[in-house]
Amino acid sequence: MPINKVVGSFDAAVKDFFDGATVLIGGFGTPGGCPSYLMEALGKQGAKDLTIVCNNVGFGKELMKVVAMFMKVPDWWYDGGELTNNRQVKKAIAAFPVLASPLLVSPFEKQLRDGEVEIDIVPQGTLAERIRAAKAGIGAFYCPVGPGTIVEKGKEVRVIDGRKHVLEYPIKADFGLIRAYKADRLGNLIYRGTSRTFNATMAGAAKVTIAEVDEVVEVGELDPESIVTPALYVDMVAVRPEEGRTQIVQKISKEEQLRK
Amino acid sequence: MPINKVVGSFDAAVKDFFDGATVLIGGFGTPGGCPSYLMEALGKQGAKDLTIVCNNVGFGKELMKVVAMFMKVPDWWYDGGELTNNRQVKKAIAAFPVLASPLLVSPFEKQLRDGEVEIDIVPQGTLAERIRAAKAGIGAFYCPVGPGTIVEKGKEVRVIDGRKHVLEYPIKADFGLIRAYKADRLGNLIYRGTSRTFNATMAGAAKVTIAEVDEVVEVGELDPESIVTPALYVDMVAVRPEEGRTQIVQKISKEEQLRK
Amino acid sequence: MAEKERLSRETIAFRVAREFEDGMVVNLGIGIPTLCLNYPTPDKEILYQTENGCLNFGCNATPEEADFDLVNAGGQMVTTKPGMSLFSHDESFAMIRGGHIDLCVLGVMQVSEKGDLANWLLPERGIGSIGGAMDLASNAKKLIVVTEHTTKDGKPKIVHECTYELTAVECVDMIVTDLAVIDVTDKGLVLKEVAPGWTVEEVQELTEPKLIIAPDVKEVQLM
Amino acid sequence: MAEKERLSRETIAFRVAREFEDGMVVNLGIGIPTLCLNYPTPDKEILYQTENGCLNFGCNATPEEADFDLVNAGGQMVTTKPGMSLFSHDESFAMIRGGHIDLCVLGVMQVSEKGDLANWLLPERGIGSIGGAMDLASNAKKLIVVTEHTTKDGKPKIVHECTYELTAVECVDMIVTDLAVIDVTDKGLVLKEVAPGWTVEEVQELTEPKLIIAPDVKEVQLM
Repeated sequence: MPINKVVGSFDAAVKDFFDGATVLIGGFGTPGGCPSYLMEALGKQGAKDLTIVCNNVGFGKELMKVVAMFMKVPDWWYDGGELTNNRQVKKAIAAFPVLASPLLVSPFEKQLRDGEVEIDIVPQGTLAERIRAAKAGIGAFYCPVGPGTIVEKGKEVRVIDGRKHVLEYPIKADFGLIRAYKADRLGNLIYRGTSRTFNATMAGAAKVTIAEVDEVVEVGELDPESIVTPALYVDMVAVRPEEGRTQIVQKISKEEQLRK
Repeated sequence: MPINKVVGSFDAAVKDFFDGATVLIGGFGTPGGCPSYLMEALGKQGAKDLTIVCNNVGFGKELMKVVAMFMKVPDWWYDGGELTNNRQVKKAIAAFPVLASPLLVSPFEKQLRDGEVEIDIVPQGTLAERIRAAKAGIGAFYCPVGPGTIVEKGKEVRVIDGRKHVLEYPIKADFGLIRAYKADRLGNLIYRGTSRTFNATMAGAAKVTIAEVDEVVEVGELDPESIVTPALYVDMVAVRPEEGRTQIVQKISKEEQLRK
Repeated sequence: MAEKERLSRETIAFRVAREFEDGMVVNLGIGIPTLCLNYPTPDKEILYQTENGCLNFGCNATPEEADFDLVNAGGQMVTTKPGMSLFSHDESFAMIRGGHIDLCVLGVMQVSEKGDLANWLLPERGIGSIGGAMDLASNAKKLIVVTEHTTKDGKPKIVHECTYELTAVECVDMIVTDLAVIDVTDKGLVLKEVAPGWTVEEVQELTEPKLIIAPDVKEVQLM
Repeated sequence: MAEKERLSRETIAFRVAREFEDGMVVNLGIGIPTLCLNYPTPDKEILYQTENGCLNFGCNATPEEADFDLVNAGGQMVTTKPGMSLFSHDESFAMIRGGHIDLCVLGVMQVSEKGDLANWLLPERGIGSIGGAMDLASNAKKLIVVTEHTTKDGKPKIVHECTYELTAVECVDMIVTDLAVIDVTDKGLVLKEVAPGWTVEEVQELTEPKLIIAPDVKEVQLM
């Protein structure tokens, strides 16, 4: 049978999420690169006590109204903050859980103050490398980032070549939710611009990787030299509805500008 | 001043090689992917007591006549075996130093028998990861490959998640000689097919990375989404003469076939 | 005793390919394993990975198609295939070490009753090539090894303990030889199939460890 | 004492950009550092890296150019530039951790006389974002930090020992404030330049550690 990793809906893609799962969430805190439709579906699906692994913990729909003062906020944007609003999150492993502006206190930060969620703050590069280590079968690695700081607390420190290194372990996850641009039915992926970010890093790092894309193209249409994520890293592909696709989004953006 | 990493000749590219240097050599034992012109230039340049880091140690021109029984051998192919023939090699760190066929006993294997060179045999993936570790600033890593074998000898072994891992260190090199397909003056690189292999892994892993390419294109001609090696990993670019370029090579190949 | 016919290299490859399941990612070692490429039934879509940096390549190239820049792990030139992707060596072994290969088929010099594998050091030359075998053997989800059942001078290659340098310990799941198909289990080696014309006893005689005979042991299944 | 004029954010960025050498790979942190993008002289070709996965991007995008899929580390939309390349987060931090960034400019909350840097924890909120600052501070070949010379209530931000949570130890090479340019050396902090209208003594007064006064100390060099 021809391999076909394309699933019919975002709801179908997240139907097997379970309470207590560890979930990698791609993106970099902005609408581009965020697996928005998967986030929304996971919100509806309702799995609880999640550990989310991400660069930014997310704003959620309510705070996005304030975020709109600082940056463009499209309607379809739906991030991990809403999972926190829904009380689905138990813990975050993140590099950038807090924004400096006092106007932008996220649902996660509020719940953190109330002791309702836990945070494990990780330097961004160490976060990326720990996710890669899970994908690449590395047992642990000595990292030169963090000695003399809060990061080394409780960790083994070793001097290598005269420099202190902290022993870091892979982050093993049950699910990875990522945003890509195009896919084929085999699961090959390409991204668009800086939306590659943590998405490409996370592809293949969890037991199950689910990609949210604009379009599924015919096998052979993606240039073999340009495929960023080879098919074997991807388990499911779900396609955005038209209003969330890049071309439409850019077109609406432009029209808004022209109206102003 | 506009950045320009393109040097005028292969001789110019290797002029600063010094005795005792550690040199990464890209490729996978076949003509495609081998930085042949750089190998030839390094042979002429004459630096001695080299430690070469490579998948295959190379055949050398003499043995290539025998290799021609097994595979296509183009005139311009010049590999690390010739450095051994020249007595420039002190040690190899390699995954595939020996071919099973008794007809294909390399110059390196002969010198090894005579105690004139040393070998450090490394599993292929560990070799790639140790080179990446040097590029990526990883102090050391626990690798699940090798426990219970010759590979663990003299190394720290640690059980992580119930599995034995061997502690492996980065391979730090002075020079990296790689074969790419096209470059721009900034040093961005693309490769062609499976010739990406160790070449892309080694790009940026040594103090100085020198790329041998078919062509230098205008800045902006390489698709940002398809650049495999970003400019900052490359220090020098040297361009093959016409007879070694892919299009010519393929054309000659085809003509040879038609003559048969 | 007169030499009875054994399975050919092609037949071994054919038998191994029956283990390939639809949708699997498969890596084939040099030699007999590479021949497996020709035999899965057409209703199965298999993604072949080669450790030098390609997923979903085609078949071996004809001289006309041959391209220096598209080779398999044995250095043979292969063809492209729609849906192919290319990657560097570090990425390729991230895949392998990270457990993303469903099935690997490797040639072998010795295999022990515990599933230890020895396939790299050439004893007569005192050296050999590890290549990607250790990474693959240690980390593929399933490992099938193929071999002649005995050495050239008739000694078992399936042994209590490997005497050759090991590639990886307790890694083999299944052994396919020119005489038999054997599963490696916690309880020991289970003889599942024997070559046509050979008896269970004859296979046992050429195998060092005591084989557990599967209740439904049968002739090598080629259909 | 009446408040004397200090250097503006733009002037600080302008001064920092004078340190950018032709051909350098430069990473700019959020805030004042990002402003540096506008000021290197046109005879220099600089490759800007942003840790979210881009090398050699252009300037900040106009609303017309804006594309959700091209942002800098601060989430601001930027433009493409010929010779740009894109990569994943693991690759981006391989670059950073591996020492491939020639120069990094970061904002700072405190910096110590040994060059320790604190810039992430927001004390009033008991939490903060490490982001990429630790990776960059620990591994860039040269690190310049920019800051107001004093806190809002006039306390020195250049201190004997940081009291805030550290980002990295002994990592800062140069400090550019709204009052001074200071080199961090093995011997201590060397005051090289002071803002127009300010004296060496006035700067020292607002700085906790004893400054070594460079023999050729001068007004902040903007040309």
